[in-house]
Amino acid sequence: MSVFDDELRNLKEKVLKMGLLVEAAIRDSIKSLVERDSDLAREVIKKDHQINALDVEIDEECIRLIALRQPKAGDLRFITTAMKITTDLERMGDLAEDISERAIELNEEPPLKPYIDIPRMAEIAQGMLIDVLDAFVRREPHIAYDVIKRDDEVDRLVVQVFNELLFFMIQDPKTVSRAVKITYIAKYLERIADHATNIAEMIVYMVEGKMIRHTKVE
Amino acid sequence: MSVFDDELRNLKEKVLKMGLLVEAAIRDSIKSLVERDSDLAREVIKKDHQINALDVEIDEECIRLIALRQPKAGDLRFITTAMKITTDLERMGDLAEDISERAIELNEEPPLKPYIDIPRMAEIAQGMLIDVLDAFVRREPHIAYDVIKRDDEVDRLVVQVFNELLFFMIQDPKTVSRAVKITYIAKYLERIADHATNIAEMIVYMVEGKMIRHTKVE
Amino acid sequence: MRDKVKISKYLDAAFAITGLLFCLIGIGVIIILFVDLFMDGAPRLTLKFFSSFPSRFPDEAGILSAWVGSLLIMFITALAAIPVGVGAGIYLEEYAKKNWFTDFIEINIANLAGVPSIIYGLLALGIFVYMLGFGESILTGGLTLGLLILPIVIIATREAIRAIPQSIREASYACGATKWQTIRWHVLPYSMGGILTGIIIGLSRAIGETAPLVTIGALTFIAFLPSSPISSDFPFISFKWLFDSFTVLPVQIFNWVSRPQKGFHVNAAAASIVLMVMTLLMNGFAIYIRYRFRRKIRW
Amino acid sequence: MVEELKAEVKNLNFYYGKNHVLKNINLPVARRKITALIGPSGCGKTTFLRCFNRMHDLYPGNRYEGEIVLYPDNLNILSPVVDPIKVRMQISMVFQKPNPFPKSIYENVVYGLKIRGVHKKNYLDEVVEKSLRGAALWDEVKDRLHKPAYDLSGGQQQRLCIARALATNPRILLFDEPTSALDPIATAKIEELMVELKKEVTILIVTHNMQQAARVSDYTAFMYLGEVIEFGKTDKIFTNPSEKLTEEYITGRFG
Amino acid sequence: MVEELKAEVKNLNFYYGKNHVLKNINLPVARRKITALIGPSGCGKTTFLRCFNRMHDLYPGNRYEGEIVLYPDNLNILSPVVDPIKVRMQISMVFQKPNPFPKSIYENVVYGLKIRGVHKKNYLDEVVEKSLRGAALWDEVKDRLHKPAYDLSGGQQQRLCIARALATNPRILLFDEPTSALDPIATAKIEELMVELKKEVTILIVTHNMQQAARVSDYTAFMYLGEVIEFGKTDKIFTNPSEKLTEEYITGRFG
Amino acid sequence: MNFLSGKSFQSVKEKAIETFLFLSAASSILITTGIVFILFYESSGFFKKVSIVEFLTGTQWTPLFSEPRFGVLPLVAGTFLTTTIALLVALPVGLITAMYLSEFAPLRLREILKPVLELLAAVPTVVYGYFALLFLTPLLQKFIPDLSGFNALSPGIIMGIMIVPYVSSVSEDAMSAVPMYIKEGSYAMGATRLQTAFRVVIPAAFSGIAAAFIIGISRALGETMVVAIAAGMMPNWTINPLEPVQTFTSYIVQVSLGDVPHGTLEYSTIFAVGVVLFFITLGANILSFFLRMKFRERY
Amino acid sequence: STKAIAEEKIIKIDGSSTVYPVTEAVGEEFQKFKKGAIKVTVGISGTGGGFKKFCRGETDISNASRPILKSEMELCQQNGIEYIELPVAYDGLAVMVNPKNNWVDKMTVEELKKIWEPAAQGKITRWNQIRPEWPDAPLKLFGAGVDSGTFDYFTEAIVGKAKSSRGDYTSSEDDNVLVQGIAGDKYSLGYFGVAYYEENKDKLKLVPIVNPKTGKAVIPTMENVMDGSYQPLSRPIFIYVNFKSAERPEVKEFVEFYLKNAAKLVKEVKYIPLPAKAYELALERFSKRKKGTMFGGHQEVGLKIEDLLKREEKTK
Ligand SMILES: Nc1ncnc2c1ncn2[C@@H]1O[C@H](COP(=O)(O)OP(=O)(O)OP(=O)(O)O)[C@@H](O)[C@H]1O
Ligand SMILES: Nc1ncnc2c1ncn2[C@@H]1O[C@H](COP(=O)(O)OP(=O)(O)OP(=O)(O)O)[C@@H](O)[C@H]1O
Ligand SMILES: [Mg+2]
Ligand SMILES: [Mg+2]
Ligand SMILES: O=P([O-])([O-])[O-]
Repeated sequence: MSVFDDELRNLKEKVLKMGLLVEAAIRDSIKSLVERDSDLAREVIKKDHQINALDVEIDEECIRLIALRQPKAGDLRFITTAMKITTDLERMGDLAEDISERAIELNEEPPLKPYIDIPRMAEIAQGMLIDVLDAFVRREPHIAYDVIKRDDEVDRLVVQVFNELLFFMIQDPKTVSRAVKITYIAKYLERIADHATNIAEMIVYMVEGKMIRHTKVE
Repeated sequence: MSVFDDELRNLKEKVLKMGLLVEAAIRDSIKSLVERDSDLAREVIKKDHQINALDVEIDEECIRLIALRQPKAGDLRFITTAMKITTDLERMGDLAEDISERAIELNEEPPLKPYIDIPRMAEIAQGMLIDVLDAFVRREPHIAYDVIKRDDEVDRLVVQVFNELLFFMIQDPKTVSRAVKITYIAKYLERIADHATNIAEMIVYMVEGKMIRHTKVE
Repeated sequence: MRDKVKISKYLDAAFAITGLLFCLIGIGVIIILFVDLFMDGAPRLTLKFFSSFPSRFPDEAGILSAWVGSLLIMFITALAAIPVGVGAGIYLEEYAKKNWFTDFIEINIANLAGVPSIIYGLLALGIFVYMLGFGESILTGGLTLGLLILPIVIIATREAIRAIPQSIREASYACGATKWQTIRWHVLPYSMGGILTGIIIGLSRAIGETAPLVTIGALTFIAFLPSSPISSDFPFISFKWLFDSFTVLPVQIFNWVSRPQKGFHVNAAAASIVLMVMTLLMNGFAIYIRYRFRRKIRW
Repeated sequence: MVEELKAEVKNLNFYYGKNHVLKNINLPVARRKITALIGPSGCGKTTFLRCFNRMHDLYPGNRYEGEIVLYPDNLNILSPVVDPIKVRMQISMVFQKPNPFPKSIYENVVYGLKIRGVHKKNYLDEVVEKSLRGAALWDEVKDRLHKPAYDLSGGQQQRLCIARALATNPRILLFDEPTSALDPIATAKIEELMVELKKEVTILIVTHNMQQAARVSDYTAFMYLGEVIEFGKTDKIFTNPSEKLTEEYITGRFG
Repeated sequence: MVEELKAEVKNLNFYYGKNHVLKNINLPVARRKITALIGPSGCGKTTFLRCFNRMHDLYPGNRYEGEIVLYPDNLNILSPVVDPIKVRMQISMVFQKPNPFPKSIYENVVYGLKIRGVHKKNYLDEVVEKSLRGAALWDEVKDRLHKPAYDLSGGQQQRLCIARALATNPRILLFDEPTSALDPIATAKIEELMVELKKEVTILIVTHNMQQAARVSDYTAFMYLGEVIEFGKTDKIFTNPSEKLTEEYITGRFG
Repeated sequence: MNFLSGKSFQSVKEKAIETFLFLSAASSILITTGIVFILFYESSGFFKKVSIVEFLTGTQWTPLFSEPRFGVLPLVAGTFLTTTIALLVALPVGLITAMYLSEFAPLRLREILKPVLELLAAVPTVVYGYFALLFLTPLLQKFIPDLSGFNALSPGIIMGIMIVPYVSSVSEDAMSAVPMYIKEGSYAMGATRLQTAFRVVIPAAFSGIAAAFIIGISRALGETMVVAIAAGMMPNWTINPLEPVQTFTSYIVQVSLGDVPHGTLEYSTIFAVGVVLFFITLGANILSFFLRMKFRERY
Repeated sequence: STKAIAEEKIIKIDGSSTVYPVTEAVGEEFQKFKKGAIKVTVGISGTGGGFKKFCRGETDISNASRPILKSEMELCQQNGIEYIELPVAYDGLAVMVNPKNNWVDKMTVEELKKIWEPAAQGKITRWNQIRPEWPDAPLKLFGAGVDSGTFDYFTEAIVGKAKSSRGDYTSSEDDNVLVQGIAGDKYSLGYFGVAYYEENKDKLKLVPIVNPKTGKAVIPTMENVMDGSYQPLSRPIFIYVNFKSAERPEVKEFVEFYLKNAAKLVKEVKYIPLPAKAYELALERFSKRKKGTMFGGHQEVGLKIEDLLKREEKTK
């Protein structure tokens, strides 16, 4: 087992750790929203710096490895993927933070209606994240492809949530402030799923060496 | 002038080109909103694939350069920065697309009110993007620092727009659908500014070798 | 362990002194030899000594026929040994395939280099003098010594050629050169220093040889010079001198030294000095050439 | 690949006596491109390269099977009726260690012509300037063309060898680890030069240095145990090779 | 840096006769770390390295000024009262080309002890096994310890030289371009080995190969024209050097 | 350019040159054949009359006496004695000198010492002969009163000194050829120069040194004039170096110079002796060839 | 170049080293006399070697320190070579000891025989074995090379049989070497040509030899040799002239010059000339082209000049 292999494993573990932190953040933020637990939300916000720190750390490590080890082929794809994944993960962490902020705001007002679609979306997005981490660890492109497919469901749900809330708002202007915030959360979740999709696409690249990003477009 | 230098210049030009495409997309999307020109908006959406294509192209080029040229020190920071910048730029392009989509939707309904803050925000965000591209090209960290500072102004404007629209919506539920869309646009512009800030932070790293990302947090 | 290191260091120093001493012994022998000869022979080293023929009067005797003979013999020796020796060296290094036959030639040449010179004398007596009927002539003498130094020339040539990196040859071939072009443009010119050195070392050995010439009958009173190679008649070049009898310096020395009269012994010392100086000059020249070529050609 | 081909290796086998060193090699050589041969020590890179100028003919017991077809002539240069000397005039070689002849710079460059019996001073002068310019050496040596080649630095010597190879106006240039004896700065110069040269000639390079193959070549062939395991565009090979063996080798997980 | 120091170079100047080659060098050498010396050809890397075991004492006309202090002894190894032979027992060297003695593997390893008068068979056997294991060569050669060292491959020979250097239990190991004569696979083995070795000894390595310095070393010193231009942690030097010259050199924009 | 070309003028020329070179190389075989032929042909008469057993085992060598005895052993003894003495001088002195020059001497000194020592080989052997007889023997007699005026010791020593340069020069070449990086390997281990020389350089240069020794042996075996002059020409079945002896070579010159009618049995003895000498040197050289094969330098 | 060959007049002489100095002196004078018009070469290959060449017709004149032997005569006959035998000088063999030797006053032939006969080998090794009153010291022997005419003659004269000698003594073809040997050892004894004594009087001491006929101990002075009182250790030396060559005017002139000037030149090179009469007779013999040898193909000892002359006269 060479030093480089050690370092690569290390890097992988860091990415995984970051992913799990993000996953926890998303979970907790949604929980804080559903269970109206602002303390938990604040906890999430407070913990975001861990994710940020890992982001910087992983980036630096990647650059260090590129500089010192001249990775090629699979190794190189792994490292660049790690470097790009962290951007997405970090953003997902930020979005969890955003959800938490909205949750705190919403918790100060009376509940608009029980959250149904939002936890559902969150569940899907979380599942996508978990699977994508799994795909990353196991270098398994099929899981990644599967994740990409699930993004559509989230997009569908966002539209559904948006329409529902629009209905609320039009009916009762008092709900506007809250409803808008909830649409934001839906949007955040959609973004989280998008990021998971991005990661999945990058994992496909990492494993198979082909870029499938934006191929749907066009 | 070595081949590698050529390649680096090439890469830089591609990033710049991508940046300018994004800048144009933002400009046009806002213009389509303000001038209620849906054709222009559709044009923006149609052109996004160019940005996406450049994103993939730049990424591949960066990986190619890392694999083939073993960049170190400044060169390496440049290439990794380019690789990360594209993620932000691509996202900015997507956001311009989103703005255009919203613009098309809004253009189908009567105008809510003349846009004042939105173009203002757009102007700032665009300026940040242009400056950040300038900083990138001229490897000038001061400009980047300056860009980072301007992000606060955008954040301030978002809150302002949001509050204003909230007021509209509460007053007149018929406006909700439109107002929500406009808050989205504000959010999009905020994100654009955020991405410009990200880019600025990365340029600081690229030039000075120090990571200032997330340093405000904590 | 400290002591061991110390002992090693002392041994080291002791050896350095021993080594130097041994070198000095060798040099001492040369100096003694030279001084000894010089004290005996110096007074005879006059111009007349070089321009006189042998005589029964030591004072009148000179080495004219001997040094002319030596030079002519060397000329023939060189003429005989150089093309054949260099050619053989080239063949063995550049052409010969590695098989039992070339191995055999190789052992054979190494062996010839070690064959005592007197046996060459016996060979020459049988072949040149009797079988080929060259008589006790300059030609015979030259060819005999030519055979004697042939292995030296071959070995020197091979060593010199071997020192040329294969990369140089490949460079030449890669330019499209033929084998002979490669040899002619590269192998020969670059090994010339070594080859010349070998030739000169060989000649300087030959010029001091006594035994083989004695066996073919060189110990001769000659009070005249060989006939001139240039004649007044067509074709203006005469090879008659090849078949003239000869004497050479070492033989003359050997002769004088065995004479009863003191005066001849002085002559012998003087002639020895001449011979030594000649060989020293040749060796010096060889060293110079080696130095020149070493400086000129680097890989 | 749809590049124009300069040569094509077809079912090449090579034997050192009984030692079967190259095994059924097939390889296209694109015109005016650099094709790199990489692979672990002893895999047959040098052996393969030296088939191209029939260098193996110099030593007994070596045997070729198969063809190397040169385009556009459509000539199999391994055919026994082809004169290896003529092949070498068209396919020049640059070696691992700079091996200028211990002659003047000028003499080194004109050697290939002189042995062909070209002696016209004007013409030779022209060729010398052209070749030295081609090898990016002219400015450094133009004032001392008649000085010994050995006074040049290692890197300059290697460029001189390139100039010598260029002088006969070859169609293909073979490089066998041309920079392994040079320091990084000289190496960089030679690499730049190779990229420059491919505008005119087709280049084949053997290198131990994967980075070098990565830096200079357009196509890369990975050899192992006398076989070409993978051949493709260089960036493909270095970012995303198809074969596991190739990947292991270029990521240093080999052996 | 707050590492424990094994040695410290203080104001070192070195002269080959009148040629002032090392200029006022100051450098800390961290204990049980690998310190790499990089720099363009002729900058004085080898010269510097060879100061550490007083190799320059072998040739006349060489002159040191300044100190190399060895810790924890606090001994200036350049001091004229210090016996170079003792220094060399403590500071072993591995050279560019594998240079085993033309003897058996066993004899090679025990050489350093034998010249010190150690002859006890049991002890020597022990040292041979320990050193060869340390050099990751034991398994490959344990059945042929008494075979000539020259039957080993280049990479094995170099490891044998490392074993030989280890046999005297040195505190510092000096490597002068130890892999420049080896192929990439053998190189990788040696590099792994160095990383393994630093658990026990302090290592200084001169290398032309920046990648190698990057791969193995903890600290890197960049030398230029006989001076240390920059010294620091290796990752710092390779991702973000402070000096322009260093950056130019490592990005290949030099000369 | 036409790739397909048949036999051209070029290749005919190449072939012709190769043939010439081959003939040159084969000439060595011709010479050996000549030597063997002459020796056997001329000694065949001898061996018809004298049994080989007597020849090889007899301890009396008086072929020219009225009651001739043809036991070659006294000549073997004489040759063995002088050669051994010469080698006892030349090998250690040569080796130590070579070690000193290659490992100890400063570069400058070596550049001077080596060619000066090589001059020892350039002195005509006749001169050495008289040097041994007239200088060394009387000198030695001061320390060894028992020493005869002619003896094996004095010419042995002188021959030894004479062949020192052959031994030292070739050994030194072999030692210098040991690459510096191997020597540095030893120094870097803390070895002294002496330890390095003995433990590393000599083993590495072994085949070269062996070759040098064989050259020395051949020279000593084949040297003629020194022993002819100073050893006494007395076939003596002894191993006492203080007594006069006769060697193969000195016997051959003695007869060549002497009064023996050609074609007689007595005369053919020199060829019989020549055969023995030839085979001894041949043996030494074959030995050296295989030594070299076995210990080919590898570093 | 045919002209050159026609002009070329070379007389080739080879053979004995003993006779060499005499012939060399004659050759030198003759060339001077002829102002270089005729060239003379003199080689040394020993009497036997000389005859070998002579009988193959390679030389015009052969130097010989002994008469031609049977085998050589046959060889000449086979090749159709006829010759004229001409005595040219006397060579005295001197017995010598070290100057520090103060005990030897004289020696008899018997004493010498006791020392030199083959039976003495390994037995007679001390001086007092010869005469008891002589010191009990090792006897170191030196003698002419066993391959020389000197050796043949000495053994014949002393031991009684040519080439019959003990072998354990130091011999050398080069008499200077013997001089060194005797000069370097107090207990030495040796024999060689008188000329070497003449040049090394300070290093050597002559031993008077008792003439077996007269009983008088004599030393080899020129007078004693010439008048025949130094016996048996003096012998004549010869040149043999090829009969056909003698037809050539230059050879004829040379031989005549030789015999006419021999008396003077022989003395110059420290040999002992024949009486004037002998030279006249020899000249006569030459002018008559008297073929063949005066000896029967074997060595004879104790030949006095008178005897020789008588024989010469008989053959008239
Ligand atoms: N002259 C020869 N005779 C027999 N076998 C040879 C000869 N030259 C090389 N080989 C063998 O052929 C194989 C290929 O050698 P080649 O030199 O082509 O390898 P390479 O890939 O160039 O290696 P490297 O990278 O070490 O230069 C090796 O196994 C080698 O041992
Ligand atoms: N023995 C010497 N005498 C004089 N100058 C020398 C000697 N050895 C080296 N130099 C000079 O000292 C300088 C430093 O040489 P050194 O060998 O230390 O360089 P280096 O950095 O190891 O180079 P490289 O990377 O080529 O091995 C060079 O300019 C060189 O020319
Ligand atoms: Mg190779
Ligand atoms: Mg160096
Ligand atoms: O040379 P000689 O025949 O007179 O002994």
